[in-house]
Amino acid sequence: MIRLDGVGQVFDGREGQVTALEKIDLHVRGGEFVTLIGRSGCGKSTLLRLIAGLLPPTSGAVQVAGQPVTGPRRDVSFMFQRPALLPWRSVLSNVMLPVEIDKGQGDRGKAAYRDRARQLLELVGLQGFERRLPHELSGGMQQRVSLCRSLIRDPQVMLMDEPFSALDALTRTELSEELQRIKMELSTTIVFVTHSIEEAVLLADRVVVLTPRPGRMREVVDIDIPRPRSLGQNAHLTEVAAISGRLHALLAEKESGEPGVPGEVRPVDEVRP
Amino acid sequence: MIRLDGVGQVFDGREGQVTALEKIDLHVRGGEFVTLIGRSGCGKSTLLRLIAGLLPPTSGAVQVAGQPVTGPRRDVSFMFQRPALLPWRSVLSNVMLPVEIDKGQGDRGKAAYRDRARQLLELVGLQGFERRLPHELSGGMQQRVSLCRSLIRDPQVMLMDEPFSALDALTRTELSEELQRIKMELSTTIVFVTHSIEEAVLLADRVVVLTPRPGRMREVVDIDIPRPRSLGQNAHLTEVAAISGRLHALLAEKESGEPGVPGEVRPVDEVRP
Amino acid sequence: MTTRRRMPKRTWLTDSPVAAVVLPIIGLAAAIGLWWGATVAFSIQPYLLPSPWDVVVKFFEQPGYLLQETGTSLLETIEGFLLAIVIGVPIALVIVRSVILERLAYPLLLMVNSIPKVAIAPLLVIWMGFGQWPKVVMVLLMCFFPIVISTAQGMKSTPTELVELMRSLNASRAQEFFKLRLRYAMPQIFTGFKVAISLAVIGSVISEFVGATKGLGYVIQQSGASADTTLAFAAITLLSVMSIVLFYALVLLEHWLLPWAQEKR
Amino acid sequence: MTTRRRMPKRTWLTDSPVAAVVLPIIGLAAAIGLWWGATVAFSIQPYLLPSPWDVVVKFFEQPGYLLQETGTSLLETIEGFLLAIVIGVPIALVIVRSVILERLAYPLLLMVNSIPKVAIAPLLVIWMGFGQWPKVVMVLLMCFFPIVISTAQGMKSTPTELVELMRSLNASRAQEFFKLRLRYAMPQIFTGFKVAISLAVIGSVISEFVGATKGLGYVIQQSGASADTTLAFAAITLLSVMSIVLFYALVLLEHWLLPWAQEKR
Amino acid sequence: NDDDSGKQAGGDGLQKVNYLTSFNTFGREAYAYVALEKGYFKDAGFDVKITPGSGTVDVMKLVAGGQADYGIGDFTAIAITLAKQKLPVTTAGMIHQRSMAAIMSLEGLGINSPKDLPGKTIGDQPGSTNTVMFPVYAKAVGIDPASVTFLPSPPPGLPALLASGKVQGIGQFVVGQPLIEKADKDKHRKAVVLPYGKALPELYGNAIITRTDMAKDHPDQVKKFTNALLKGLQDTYDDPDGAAEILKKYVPNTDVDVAKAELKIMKDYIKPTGFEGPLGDVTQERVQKVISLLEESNAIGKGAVKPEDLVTMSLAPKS
Ligand SMILES: Nc1ncnc2c1ncn2[C@@H]1O[C@H](COP(=O)(O)OP(=O)(O)OP(=O)(O)O)[C@@H](O)[C@H]1O
Ligand SMILES: Nc1ncnc2c1ncn2[C@@H]1O[C@H](COP(=O)(O)OP(=O)(O)OP(=O)(O)O)[C@@H](O)[C@H]1O
Ligand SMILES: [Mg+2]
Ligand SMILES: [Mg+2]
Repeated sequence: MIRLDGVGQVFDGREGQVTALEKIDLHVRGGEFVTLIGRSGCGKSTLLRLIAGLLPPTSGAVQVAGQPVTGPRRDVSFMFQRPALLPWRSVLSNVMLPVEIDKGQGDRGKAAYRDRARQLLELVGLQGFERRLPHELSGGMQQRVSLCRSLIRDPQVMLMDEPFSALDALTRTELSEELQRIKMELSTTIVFVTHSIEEAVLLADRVVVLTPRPGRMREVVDIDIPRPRSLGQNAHLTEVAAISGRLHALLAEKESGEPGVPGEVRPVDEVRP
Repeated sequence: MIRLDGVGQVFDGREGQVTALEKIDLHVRGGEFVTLIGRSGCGKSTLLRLIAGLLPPTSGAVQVAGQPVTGPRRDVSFMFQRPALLPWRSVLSNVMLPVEIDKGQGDRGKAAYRDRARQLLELVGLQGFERRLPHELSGGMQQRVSLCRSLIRDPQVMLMDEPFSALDALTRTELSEELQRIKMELSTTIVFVTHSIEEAVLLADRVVVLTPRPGRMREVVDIDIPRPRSLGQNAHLTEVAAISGRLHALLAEKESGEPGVPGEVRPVDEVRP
Repeated sequence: MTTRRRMPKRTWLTDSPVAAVVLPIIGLAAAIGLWWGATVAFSIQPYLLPSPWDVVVKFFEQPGYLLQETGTSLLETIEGFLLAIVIGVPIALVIVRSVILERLAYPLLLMVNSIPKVAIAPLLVIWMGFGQWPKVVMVLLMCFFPIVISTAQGMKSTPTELVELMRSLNASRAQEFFKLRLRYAMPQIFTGFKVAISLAVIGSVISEFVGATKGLGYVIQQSGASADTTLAFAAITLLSVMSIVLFYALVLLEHWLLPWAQEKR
Repeated sequence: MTTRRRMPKRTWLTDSPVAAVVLPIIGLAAAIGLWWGATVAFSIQPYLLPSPWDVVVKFFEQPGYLLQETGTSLLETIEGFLLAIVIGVPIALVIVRSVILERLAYPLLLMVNSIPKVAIAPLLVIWMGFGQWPKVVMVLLMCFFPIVISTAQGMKSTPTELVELMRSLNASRAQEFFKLRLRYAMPQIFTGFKVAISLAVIGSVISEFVGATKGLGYVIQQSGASADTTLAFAAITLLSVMSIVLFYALVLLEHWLLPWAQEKR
Repeated sequence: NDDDSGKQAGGDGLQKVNYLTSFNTFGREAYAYVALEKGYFKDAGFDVKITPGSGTVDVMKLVAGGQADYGIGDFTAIAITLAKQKLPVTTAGMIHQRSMAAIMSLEGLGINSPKDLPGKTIGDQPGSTNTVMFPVYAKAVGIDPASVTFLPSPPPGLPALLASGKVQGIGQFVVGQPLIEKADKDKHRKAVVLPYGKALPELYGNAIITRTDMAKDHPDQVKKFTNALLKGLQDTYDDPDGAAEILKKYVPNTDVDVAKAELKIMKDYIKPTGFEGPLGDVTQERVQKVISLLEESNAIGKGAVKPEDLVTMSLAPKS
């Protein structure tokens, strides 16, 4: 579904060039769930923007559904790292924005979409907030609105940039379950950026680890745990722990390739009851 | 150091009033590290803004250092949920902003502060980015700049709203250790909002759990694990696990107080595996 | 340790809708007081600057006539202003859409804008006759530029993140403009309107200096014929009132259309 | 499935600094061509609208004289414009700082702004004599309003999150204004400047209609009386050039001062 | 629309005609309104719309451009303009047999006779007849033209400039006297008038302008119109007070007293003492004399115009 061949991205900054990405070769199959992890600033968001057709790569080629990417496509949805809500639109009409823009091409009527929007808002716990304006919402609430917006059109491909970063543990769990359900029902192809290794493992068919400056692909880890997965209460606790450990090690590794020594300082985030 | 008595906050929205906080009684001692946890939208950010003097409470009284809060104070620093960087300032001069504003009152010379700023930027892994503009940074990098800015003046009281939400696990660990070090060296009073229960437990002397709509204090949990703490490799693994479990349960509980019955039809917002 | 009172002060004067009407009126009264004071203090002669009282008396000598002339000017002003919007906003769209077109078009716009309108008023009459048209066109010429430039500037300053959002939704250029940029630019567009409306009023006056038989500009011109400075000032006062009323009409409209863009201080 | 080419197109025409100079010149040339074409196509007689060629010939009959007059007008324009900034920006600060003062002051500003300047030009001369002052004041009156209103609007639209940041740092009001709001408003202030500069030029012309013995306004006034339409157009052309040059000077200044606010399309 | 505006017929069979006053609606323009009020235009078959003009040159351009069919302008200014630009306009008759141009001052400002002028500052619209003819006038009264400073200002500001003493004199038509005195209503100073016509009796005052092609193709119409207008002028001459009242009827803001005074002063310029010809008269010799005077003062180049460029003699009213 998504294919990157030797993709690189160099930014021209005021203070000289930054190589954000280098030699990225990645093939994401249709219906696959790939998570991207890597240190902050290693180029994850940039990679998503390349796939979305928001940025032309400075080298290499990007293909989606067999076609070279020359601009955004209507079957690809992008959830940005920041909520990016239109300040003059209510919550509901922010969620409806993709439908409005795509009018005429939608397969259902507008009313059906409106019902779907309400349903999504309820799912993320925002019932009763439909008519509020974005500035009346908390940070996490805004992120949830943005999530609903990216789900409204049941896209073929979803690119999600840290979609759950501002959410509490409970909401996060619920929403990742919902996301898995969507993926399985509609066989959506998903590329998902996260800083939580658990989340990466819980959700992914494959985890891609990027190294920073310049962003290169360190390793691709397959996750073979059967779905639906629900961390902390399934039978694969040890497998998950093993993979998590390995990912940690990969992230902590120096770029040269020697592994970080386990037992060393480890991320807070990673130990869960 | 910080004292809230019967504090409540009601917002006048377009669609009627929202009670964001109700009957908050909290006393934070000098040098104490308090973490605030709660579902998204329960009023954590609002609570910090009340303490910072950015918002007058609609009821109750807020005191800092024995004085009623009537506006922002120079000995209190606030790190916002969003990076809030000035787009025309380089990374370094964004970090130096508090020093510039406080000129004449600083205890060290400007050059000393500049060294300190560089040191902080290096600490958060932003060496070499001093002269870039905010829009040339990734989301996590911006958050780190904002963190440096809140640390530059060695404030007496630090209010931090999800400071590590956009950071990867490794950076997060490093920075939480640095934060503990600062707290212990300068006996800074810290109120810290997070969605990561581990982070809350690792860092806090006390964890305050808020319930949503209206935001009330559900419970205050003391954490008696000796410092420095570094999760995953200290002797208190079981204690941490126990406390984390308890906090999870508290978050999942219904407002009435009875623990959530699993399996029942419950608002999405409330259920947790 | 400094602690300053800095929470938003909200009082009757800042919040009440009555104050929102009463305060400007007080301001206006103070301004008129100043004017009066000046005429008295410096004993300025009425042929230079008549006192407000003289002007009021003059107005009530023939209120119907003056109001009718005001109506004429008002109509021209509004027609020209609307025309300026209808022409200016699309020009701004084009300018924002293409750097190349922008660079080609700006010098032309600047040229048209920088011509002293008083100097070309007779030309307009020669080309368009004595009817409404030269007046409306003059108003248009006077006020289209602030509209173009603030619309363009406002649309250009739309945050990248929102533009990328629209693009990621595969929005057409038209949608990007109408659903995002134009909406986002609205506060700045209104700034342009507010500057333009005063210019529009002045445009109508200038146009009435040449080849007109009605309108406040004609009255001013005419008052010269009878050395009636007071009449001229009565007309000027009516013009001011017209300007102020139109300005506040725009403020109200903005308030009503853009509740999300209320000011933060 | 639609896939439209929508990545930023970058070509020589959009990126090269040469194109940034060449394109406006082409635009200008096209405009002049249009003017020429019109005079030829409709065989417009030179007493109505002389052809560009006539104007150029006229200019070279006495280039020294015309350039000297241009210099006079330019000086007045720049002095008045700077004065308008010096006066307008603080007024905007006051307006943004206090709702109450804003409400009191706006009607006064509007009143001053809405007075047709042509009508009060003689008054200024009577009050201030025949020197530079009435000219500078006229320029000031002409152009302060766009500066005030766009500065105020720009400062008011500073994002709440940044204002809260400054407050949380316990910044004084002055610091909030100078370190944040004024900086944030800069792009909008420049929009105001760009509108104001053309008005300033026109202000200098109008002021030179009365009691002046030099300046392009005087040349126009004089040529009008002797039906020397071509000379008038030579002066008007020089005014346009002056306006355009001043406008692009502002654009350059903005580019240089505000690299962080480069436009996004 | 080139030339058929004169042929356009209204619903009542009248031809629609646009007429421009020379400047504004001063009392001195009353005769057109008299002709309108008394139906002289209608009798001649015209439906006339009177629009205030904004100066001789503007009037000439509007007539040349076809927006107006007839207009009034100062003959000297017409001559100078036509010498510079070949506008397709011509003169069909005179309103004033003597130039009304003058320097006007107020008593106490130090100007009582032409001899006082040297060293003084005079406010005037640049290029007006008063300014342009000043060297000729100065020569006629025996002073050095260079000793007087002219300060430009548009006409509406002139009375205030004079009253405030910023200038000691202004260029003004003699009929402006009541207006100047009225503008000085606080100090009640008398106006001092130095008419050019005294020293230069050859100069005409205002003239009736029309388009050249109209004069050529429809001379009868032009004559009819001129006669109707001159009838109004005759009535105005006979009854200045009544004319002022009629003006007031059409232009409500008219100061009737000023208008009456203006019109009384104007009588002497419509028919100066000793003038024998018919109303509106114009003669080849006088036109030639005007041209030579202008050439003498360098206001126009030698041989730049001939009398026939300025006036269509065949249209001139005959007694
Ligand atoms: N300006 C405002 N106007 C109206 N309602 C507001 C405003 N600011 C906050 N609220 C409401 O107050 C409640 C608490 O908001 P707050 O930002 O404090 O939540 P939070 O706990 O920080 O959430 P999150 O974890 O998502 O950041 C929310 O329901 C929000 O809708
Ligand atoms: N517009 C730009 N101009 C210059 N440099 C840029 C620009 N955008 C991104 N970069 C640089 O590219 C690199 C990768 O940025 P990117 O946003 O892709 O990181 P990320 O992996 O998403 O980080 P985070 O986890 O913090 O969001 C960073 O070093 C950043 O400084
Ligand atoms: Mg990112
Ligand atoms: Mg929050």
